[in-house]
Amino acid sequence: MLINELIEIIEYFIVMLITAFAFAYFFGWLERKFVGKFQRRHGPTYLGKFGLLQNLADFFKLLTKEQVWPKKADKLLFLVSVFLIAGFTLYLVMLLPIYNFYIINSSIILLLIFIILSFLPILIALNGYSSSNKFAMISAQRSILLLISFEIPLFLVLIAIGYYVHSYSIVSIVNAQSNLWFLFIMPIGFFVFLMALLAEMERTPFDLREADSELIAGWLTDTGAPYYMLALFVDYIRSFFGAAIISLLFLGGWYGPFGNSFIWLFIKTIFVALFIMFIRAIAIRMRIDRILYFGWIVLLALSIINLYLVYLGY
Amino acid sequence: MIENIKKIGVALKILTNKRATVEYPENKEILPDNYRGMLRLDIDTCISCGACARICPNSTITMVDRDTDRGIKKYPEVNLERCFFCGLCEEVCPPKCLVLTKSYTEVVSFDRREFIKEPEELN
Amino acid sequence: MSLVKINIGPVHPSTHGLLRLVVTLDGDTIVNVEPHVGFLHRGVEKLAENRMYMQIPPFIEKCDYVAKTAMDEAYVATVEAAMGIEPNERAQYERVILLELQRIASHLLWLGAMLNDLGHFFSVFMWTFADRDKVLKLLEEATGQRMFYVNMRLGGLRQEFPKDFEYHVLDVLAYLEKRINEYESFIENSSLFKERMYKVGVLSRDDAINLGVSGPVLRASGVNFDVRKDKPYYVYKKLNFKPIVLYNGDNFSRYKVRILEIKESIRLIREAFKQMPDGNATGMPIKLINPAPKNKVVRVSREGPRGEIMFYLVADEQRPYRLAMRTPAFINLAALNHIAKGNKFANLFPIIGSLDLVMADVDK
Amino acid sequence: MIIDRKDLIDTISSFKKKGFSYLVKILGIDYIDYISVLYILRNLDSDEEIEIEVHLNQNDLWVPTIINIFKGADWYERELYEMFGIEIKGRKVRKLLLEKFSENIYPLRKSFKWGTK
Repeated sequence: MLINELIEIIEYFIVMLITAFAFAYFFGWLERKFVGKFQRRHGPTYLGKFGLLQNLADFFKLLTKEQVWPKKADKLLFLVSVFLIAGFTLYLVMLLPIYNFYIINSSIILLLIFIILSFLPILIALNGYSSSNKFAMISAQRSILLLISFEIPLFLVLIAIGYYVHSYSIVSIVNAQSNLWFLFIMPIGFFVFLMALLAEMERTPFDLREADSELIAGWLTDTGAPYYMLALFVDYIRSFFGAAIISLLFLGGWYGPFGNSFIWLFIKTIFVALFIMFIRAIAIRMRIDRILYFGWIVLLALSIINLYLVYLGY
Repeated sequence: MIENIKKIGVALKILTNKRATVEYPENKEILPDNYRGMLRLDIDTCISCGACARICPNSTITMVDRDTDRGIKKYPEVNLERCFFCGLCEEVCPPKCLVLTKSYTEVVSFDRREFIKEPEELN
Repeated sequence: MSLVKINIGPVHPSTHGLLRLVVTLDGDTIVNVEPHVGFLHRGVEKLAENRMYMQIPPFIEKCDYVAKTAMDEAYVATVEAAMGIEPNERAQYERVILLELQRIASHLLWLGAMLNDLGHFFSVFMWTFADRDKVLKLLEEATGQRMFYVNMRLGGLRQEFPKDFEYHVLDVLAYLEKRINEYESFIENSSLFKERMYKVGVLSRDDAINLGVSGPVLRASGVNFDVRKDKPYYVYKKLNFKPIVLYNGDNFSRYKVRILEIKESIRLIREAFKQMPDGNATGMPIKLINPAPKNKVVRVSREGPRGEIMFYLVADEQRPYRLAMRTPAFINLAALNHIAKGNKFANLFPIIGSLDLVMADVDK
Repeated sequence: MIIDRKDLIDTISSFKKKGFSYLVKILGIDYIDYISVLYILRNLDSDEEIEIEVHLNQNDLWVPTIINIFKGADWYERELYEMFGIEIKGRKVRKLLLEKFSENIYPLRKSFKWGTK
């Protein structure tokens, strides 16, 4: 009995791994092409049919580069934090259910996900701190600031969802959305959740950690090429995870007009990813003190109002 | 917040513009006819007066002597590494035999000596 | 809090060219910004003492590789003043057209780079570059070279405008006018942009005068000074040119002055094409021996896109004895420390962007 | 107008009171037997310009600073010091472009020879 459960877990593990990697790869490619089209240029067209192999070429190019350790860098802390970040992100992706294909369906799965998700910025800060580069230091401080100012509204929205569905298991949340998506039930909650996740995934207008026009590459300034590739890949996987969570919690996961199957989940995830890229092509980076104001006052107030509305049986 | 929505509206409209970049190796831009590109020397009409060598701001043209049937004559030799195609030599040349053509044949090579174009090569 | 000294090195994504800033930070607020320059110093003033008059324009143009025609025209006007040559009516109109086209191209490049500093991930940068490319094609058509034109001759231009140059210019201008309105509504309709631009990097009126900044930076602080109006040259009086002046001297008004200047330039070019008489605008071709200069000391100042360009020429027989240049970005960068003091660290880059620095201008 | 360097400061401040509130340029010219330093001021309202010239003989080259009259003079004076070696009395002046390994190299002086073609 234990063995077939184990097999089922491994089977799920492989399927989710492939979807995560495939999505991260295409997310990178689609972002270059979409933002390219938006900026009236072609995007990669040289390798592969529509530049599809461009990411692969970058992948190998970065792998072949030499890893240089800065003198003052704390090597052990850096290695530990890089692989922890990668491990946690992949672990998060594993917890996502797809239609009737999931590992755990306990009633507190959502809390587990977001507790881990709130642990990542601390790891990123450690990573930045360990490379002892001035820009990485500032980026580490900002990562903690981002964490503090966006966690509370995020969790308040989760409490609102949990209260509405009386359970935190994603499957039951999605089932509750069979007739009406949570997007329409709590639009304010959706806005707060989207903003908080944008900050979590380091997307403009909140990409303070990797603000390329100020801090060169933020916490990645001194990382060598292979680890930079790993960090970039993990970044794309986190974007996939963010898009998937948004489509699961607010856009009624696998419920669609005709039959409800996991294809609907992917369509919604891709649509949310396109929306994130669109914001990245338009918006300007907010200043750190404006983000604190936005996080602490605007989002916090909105999430409390949202919670209150849900409590009133809106 | 209203202005941000208006901004997204404008952004969507901009999305419909056609691409402005050209895939260079396949199709190239069309150049105007008075484009100042590679130099071209018409050896026979050159009276080797050296005006181009003296006018060149970067002194990239040096007079090199070649033996022709009428004895040794000096001809201009251009060092394309230093030339920035300002066209002063073209204007000052009395018989108008040194001309800047429209072809910007990619002046690329792995060997710096190939940049120094002999008078015969300037065609 | 201990002061942190950050070295924003010569190669940094948002410095415009080779500029090294040593910023001392107290937490997140800037205490002192000390620019280190000299990476693009080619000693043009010493070089000029060793070249004949008409050999110098290619070097002068490289002193401001964004507004090439402005520098080239200012230098040739100085030599003309020294030799007592006056360009004919049509040549004056054609020079004004080329100058205003160059101003539009320079402001478009600034707009893209400025938005890029705000963290715009190259969107507006690509658009303005595509539009600037259209203007560069026009200049390429008129002068024959894409970047460094060397197009001014004593008393006129190198060659007459090609046949239907006017129609090409007019429909590019129509296209640009539509795009500028599009950009304006796209950029200004965002609360993020207003947050980062309003009341940031404020330069008061008498500070601006005391620091000696010039151009859009000066006019954004309420000083009504523009060489094209105060010391009118060529046909700017006939085109009834009115300078654009805004009054609160922060980042946003520096941005707005340049956007309005693009529109003003478009109007000027259309007006110039209407009033342009017929005739031949080609100047004196290049010769090894130029006419001897009449008056020894000449000082000519022009209005470049970045500010006032001034040439001080002590003329010798065939070579300038001393050529002194006042390039606008040199002083605008000197004012950076005064403007950026007390701001947040994240504000430093929009302020640098709003000053429209070109490093070759600074280092001469 | 040519004045002596001793009363440079009060002429400039008197002109500033008269309305010449904009410093256009400070430049130096090496006339072999003396170096002349020019201060160009401009009156923004009436658009007049005035050139104040100071002659310094070659062996004692120093000029009083006008940094407290015109803040904009800071970089001009540093450039003057670097290019001509003219001491700026009254403030600590550092070279603008090349600080190290360029002692007593003053490029804009006529005595500075370089590889002339």
